[in-house]
Amino acid sequence: MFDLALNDDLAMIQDVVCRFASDVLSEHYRDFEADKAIPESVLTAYAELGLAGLELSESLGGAALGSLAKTIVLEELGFGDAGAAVALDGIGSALYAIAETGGDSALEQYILPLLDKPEARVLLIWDDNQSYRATFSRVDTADQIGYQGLVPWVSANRADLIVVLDADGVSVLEHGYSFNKVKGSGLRAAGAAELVLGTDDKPAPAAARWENTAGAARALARWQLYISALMIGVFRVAAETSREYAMERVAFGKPIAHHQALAFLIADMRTAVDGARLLMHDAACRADANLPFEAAAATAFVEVIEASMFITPNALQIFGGQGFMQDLPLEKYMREARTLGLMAGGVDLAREIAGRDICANEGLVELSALAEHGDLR
Amino acid sequence: MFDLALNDDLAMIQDVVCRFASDVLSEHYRDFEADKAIPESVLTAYAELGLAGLELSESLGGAALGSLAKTIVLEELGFGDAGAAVALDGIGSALYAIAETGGDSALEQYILPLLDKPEARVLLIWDDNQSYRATFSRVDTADQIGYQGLVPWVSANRADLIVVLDADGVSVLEHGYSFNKVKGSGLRAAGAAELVLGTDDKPAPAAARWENTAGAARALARWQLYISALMIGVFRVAAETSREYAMERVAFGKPIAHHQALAFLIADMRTAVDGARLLMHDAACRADANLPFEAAAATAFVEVIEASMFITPNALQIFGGQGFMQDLPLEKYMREARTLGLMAGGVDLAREIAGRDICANEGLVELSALAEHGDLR
Amino acid sequence: MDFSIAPSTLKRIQRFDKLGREHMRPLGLEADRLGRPTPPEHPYFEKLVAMGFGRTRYRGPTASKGKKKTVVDSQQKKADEKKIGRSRTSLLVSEQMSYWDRGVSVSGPGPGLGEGAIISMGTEEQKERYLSPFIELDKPRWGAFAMTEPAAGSDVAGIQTRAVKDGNDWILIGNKSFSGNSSRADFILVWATVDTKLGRDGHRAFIVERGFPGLQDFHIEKKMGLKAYESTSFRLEECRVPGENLLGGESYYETRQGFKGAMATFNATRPLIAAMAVGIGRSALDESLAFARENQMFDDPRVRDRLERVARKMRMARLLCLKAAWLTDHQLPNIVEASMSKAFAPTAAFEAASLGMELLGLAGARGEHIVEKLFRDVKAMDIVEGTGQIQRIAMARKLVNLPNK
Amino acid sequence: MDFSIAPSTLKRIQRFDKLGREHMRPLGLEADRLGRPTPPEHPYFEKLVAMGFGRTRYRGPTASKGKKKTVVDSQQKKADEKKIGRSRTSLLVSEQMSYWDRGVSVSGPGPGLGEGAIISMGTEEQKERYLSPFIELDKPRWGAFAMTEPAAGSDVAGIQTRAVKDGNDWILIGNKSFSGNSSRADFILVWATVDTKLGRDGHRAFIVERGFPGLQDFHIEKKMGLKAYESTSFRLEECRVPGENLLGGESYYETRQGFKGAMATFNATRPLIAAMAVGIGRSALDESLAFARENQMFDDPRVRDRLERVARKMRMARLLCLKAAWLTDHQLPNIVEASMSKAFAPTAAFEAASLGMELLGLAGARGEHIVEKLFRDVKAMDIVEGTGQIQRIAMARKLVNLPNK
Repeated sequence: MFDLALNDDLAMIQDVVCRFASDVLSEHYRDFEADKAIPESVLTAYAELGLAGLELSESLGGAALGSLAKTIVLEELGFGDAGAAVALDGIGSALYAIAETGGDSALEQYILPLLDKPEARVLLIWDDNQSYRATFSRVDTADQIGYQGLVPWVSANRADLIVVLDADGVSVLEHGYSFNKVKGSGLRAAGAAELVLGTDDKPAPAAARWENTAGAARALARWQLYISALMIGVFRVAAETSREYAMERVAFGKPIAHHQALAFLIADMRTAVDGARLLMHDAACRADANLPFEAAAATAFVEVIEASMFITPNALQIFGGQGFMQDLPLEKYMREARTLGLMAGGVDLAREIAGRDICANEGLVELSALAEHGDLR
Repeated sequence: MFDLALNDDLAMIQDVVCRFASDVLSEHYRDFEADKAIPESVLTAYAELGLAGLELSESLGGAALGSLAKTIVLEELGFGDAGAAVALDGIGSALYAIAETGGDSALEQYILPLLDKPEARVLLIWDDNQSYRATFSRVDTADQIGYQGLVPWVSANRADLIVVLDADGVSVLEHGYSFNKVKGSGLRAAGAAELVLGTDDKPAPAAARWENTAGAARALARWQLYISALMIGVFRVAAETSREYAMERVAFGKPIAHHQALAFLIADMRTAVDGARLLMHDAACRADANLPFEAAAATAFVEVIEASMFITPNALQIFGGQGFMQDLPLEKYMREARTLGLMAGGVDLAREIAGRDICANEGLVELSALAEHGDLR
Repeated sequence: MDFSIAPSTLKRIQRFDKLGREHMRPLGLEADRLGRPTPPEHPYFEKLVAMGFGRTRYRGPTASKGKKKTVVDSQQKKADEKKIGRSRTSLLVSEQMSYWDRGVSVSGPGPGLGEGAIISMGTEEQKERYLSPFIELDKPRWGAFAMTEPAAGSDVAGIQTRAVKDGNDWILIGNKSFSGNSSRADFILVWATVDTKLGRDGHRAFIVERGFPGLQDFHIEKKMGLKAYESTSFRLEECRVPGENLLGGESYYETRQGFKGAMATFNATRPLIAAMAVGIGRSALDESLAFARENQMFDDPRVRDRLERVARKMRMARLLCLKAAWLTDHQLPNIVEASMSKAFAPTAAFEAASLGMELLGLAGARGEHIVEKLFRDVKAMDIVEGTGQIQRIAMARKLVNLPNK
Repeated sequence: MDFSIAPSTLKRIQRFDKLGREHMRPLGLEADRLGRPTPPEHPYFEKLVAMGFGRTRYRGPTASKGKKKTVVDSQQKKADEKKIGRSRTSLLVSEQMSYWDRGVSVSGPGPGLGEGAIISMGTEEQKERYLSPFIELDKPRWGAFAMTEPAAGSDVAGIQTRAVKDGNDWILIGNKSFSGNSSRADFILVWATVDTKLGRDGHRAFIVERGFPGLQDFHIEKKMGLKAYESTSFRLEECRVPGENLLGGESYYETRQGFKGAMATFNATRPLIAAMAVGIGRSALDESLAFARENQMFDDPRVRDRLERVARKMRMARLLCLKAAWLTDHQLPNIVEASMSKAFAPTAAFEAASLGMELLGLAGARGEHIVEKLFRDVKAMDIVEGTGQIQRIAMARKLVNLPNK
């Protein structure tokens, strides 16, 4: 029955990551951003928490924890510093792309060797094949699948592997790509570069390719959930920080939070946080229960993106002029939120998935992931 | 130079119609609605104001006033009772459809004979040819243009003429159509019926047809402006009424308007009224200056529809439970606003026109009808 | 964490689908067309009684005398489990009934909104006298609740109906409005004040029986929507009420502080109303989708996008309601969440209905489609049990210690 | 009613297009890339001076001595006409300069935000001494204005910088922040209070010259955007200011009520800031359209719809600004309209920039596209001259008599 309590394991993980995020990440975010990198000591400290591969099955040496666990970890990391989170969980959602299409053997070959390297980076990119958004293309020759073109921005300066996800499956690239550093808008702590695939006359070759439409759809959904969790971390800290500030700061004779309009704004920001979070948890629980969760994840992602553009600018606004200054993290929250919302194929792809699902529904509309023996109609 | 003052003629017209609306219309709106008709005495009283055909050229016996004048008249009538306004100006925007495509001779033939009949009704309908929204179709035979099908709702119980507007031109039907009364949601004062064009085996014949794509586009734009003016009247009275009430009604020890959140809502409602009104006046002035005004009118229409669904429900809400009761006109404002927004092809057609115009714009975006010797870029 | 619904709850919810499709929805449309509430003598109400609806939670005078102890442990455990999910289950049932017709669902027989207050505050004699007839209904019977006044709205502290002690009796003087089912009710729980200056401390509740002299001028109000149930105003023209009809008796109001304290951390009603809004919104969404499907509108991405948005907001609204109810079930403070659901769901449902009208186009303007009715029904959900403003004040008191004044 | 722009105004606006394209926009992008303001010695400022920018409206000590009377009637009429359209023209010029780069436009030489106060409140000696150098600039010169404090924000009544009379001098003690161009300014108009308990009545303005002892610790703030101009904090460490530098002299503050009264019906600054937001928003929209066109995105109705919405809101924002300025030009009360434009335009412009980022996708995330810069620039427009909250309070005071307290 509908229940929002975390079990003891998850509560402990949440607590550990929360403490790590506040002790290690949230103090140093400006350094990370300026350096466009996370110091080795921090990478190591995170690795020592033992969360790498928590989503892997026990036979692969993982903790067999699911999407819900992953969203909890990421939300707490995002609360501390979203850019750092991307670097710390260097394999990131690429793991899902491989797992959902290539299965255990593919994970063993490509992911397990990287699992104990704190500095490992695997980049997941979306191949928006044939869309007007496509900036690179797949160039197949008789004996090889290849990729040519560029990704205008990735949140990395280097990568051990590139994983290309498209609607039909997943390819892995081991070489043939390079990085040109760019300035970056958000997530600079994880690096910022343009990714060049192949050269003018030679595509970057795929080392492997798994065709699996259903798996690819699930991989995209997990990626959307992954980004959603980071974003929720970002806007939750933005909402919290500004709420606390509004209770302290006095103007016109009382805390600004006691001016009704601002009090209402803070209430609406909380609603936006809670609502988006529930949608994400709903989708994650569906995934963990082996129920279809693609539409639920897409829905959560759209809501999270919209909520982020309501919450983070308003959090900044509550701080007034100070919010606009780089001395405080408010401006960063807004940049990171905007940047994260461009990842995983962006909001329109998610809208498309969620919208088609609604329209495909015959009969009464199922409005929730409320499902055990049958969905509520 | 940008100037919002009305000249003396227009100020006088506004004053006269405003007085008529408040003296004659706003007292009796429930009777009109229950009767689904306006009493003859009111029709006559309105006719005596001499506003029929004010937009016609002097050679046709009109006052040669333009779109701005028309929007002013309609806004004031809408402020009094939008349903009554539709009945009182019984020829309505059909006049423009004929003028823009058939010219003076067509007006002489079809409109002038009706001009001095207070009870005259000419219905303008939109032929959404080939769209999924189409509910009737044009059925041409060798010697005749005809229409077959139905319009699910029109704001009338009878009509002297039917004018069909489509993207390419205008047709006039003198017979072959019938009305089946329906309940109606808004504008009941003007009647409510389903319009049947032709019969199963015989289309309703067009008495005349004028092909004129540019004229048809202008006719649609004038229709959109026409409806916009009525809607602005409706939501302006809703905003005003609720603002006044909020200043009188005391709760928690002070006028409810002095609770900051409600004060802010009232401020935002005023902004929505003023902004939508400026867009409409901008488009009307463009029309009167013989500048392209199709996109401006479509833009105003979209904004007006959105504003109406912000203002009228909130106006009702300010009255609390009383707003939900039929003793007060708040619930009517909301129904009329929703209904008006479905006319003139609806909001999506307008979005399409305005959107395509924005995208067609090369170079810097012109953002206003600020034009005399050249537009601001 | 678990987002599933227990099969037993699902079964309870689905019980309403047949009733809803065959009776509630058609009755709602009929009342809307005729512009008057379903009359109390309508066979539908008999049917509800026969099906076991309309009963009170009150178990009769013997229930409180230790009957429980005879129940064996496993049964007890099952009952406890059921009890612990009670708020979530009621919430989903309310949503589903409103999905079929919110007006009809409120019109049903039963002890009404006053039941909770009578159970928690009433004397044993009051419970027995007024709730016993609802343990097993012999016929459709209603109880009613009257707090709101024509000029008071959400400011419940500001009620003006006066209660004046006269010997052993009380004299009630004032006007009540928006009171559901009150002209057909056996009794009305009427809230009045002994002194307007005391605010809530001056409030007293009285059980006023039908036929008490001075209870008069019933007027069934003409509403924009939700016409299937009667929303009624009436007058208390020096209405004389025996002293024993003061809810809880004189002594209750001396210890009232405790009651207020408990109320300040929980709210079970707001999520219920919010859930009703979700039901209405889902109904509008389903009907819009059906219309859009019939008319081949799904190829238009702007149609899909707007349907997606509405579905997403409804989904979110439902989850916010469930969260508030889950907290109630675990006796955890839920004021923020209860008000959040209530602030959010009605506007989301309004958007669903308004979008429905837009998709229907002129077919909506006919005034004969259910979506048009829902568009008129839904606004009430944003008003009853406090507007969005009231909810945000409640939230802000907790979130930023917004002072009461 | 007339929505056209006079040709003379149009010409004035278009004057900025060449400058904007060739200098302002590239300078803005450069400052953003380098993360520091355009240095005061940059040749761009020399160029501005050579073009006649940066001059004061003050005409020198002779101007007020009846020079006007020698002007012939037709010229006078033309000047009057020009004057009557002045607010609308300045507004459109501000918009256009912000279209090219709002940060750069604020960095330009000139007497700064204090000019108006000095002209309206200053003594003849103060005007001559501080504004005369700006009549014909010999080189780039700046004046600055410092009201805001680190802990005060929009609550200008709450400034804490103290002014203590010491013989003929005043001693200023406090911290100022967000003061434009102040580290490069010849003088800074500093607002302080003689008694924090007096609110606005205790406020005094002082002209503090560069080099006055105790004017120190200039710190150019690191901003999210708008990096081309310096926004500076500084300290007044017992800064000694001669008595004659009290703006308007002692006598001025005795008749201050009149000044406050006038301010309560007009506001010319808010629509100006709002117009700057419109400029930024238009810039974002143009660049988004260019990107969408290059990438063949116009076939997607959801792209068109969102562009349409943004364009519509920008159009509306501009009209609201113009309405407020038109009222100013006709000396009609404009508090509601001025605040309306300021409450509306920045959020519309933010939406334009945010949509731009969405359309650009990963190309926006590179941090090298102008739309990304505009996304960081625009938020400031919603903060300076009062947030949306402050604007709505001002509106509500007029619309519903919201009390000051």
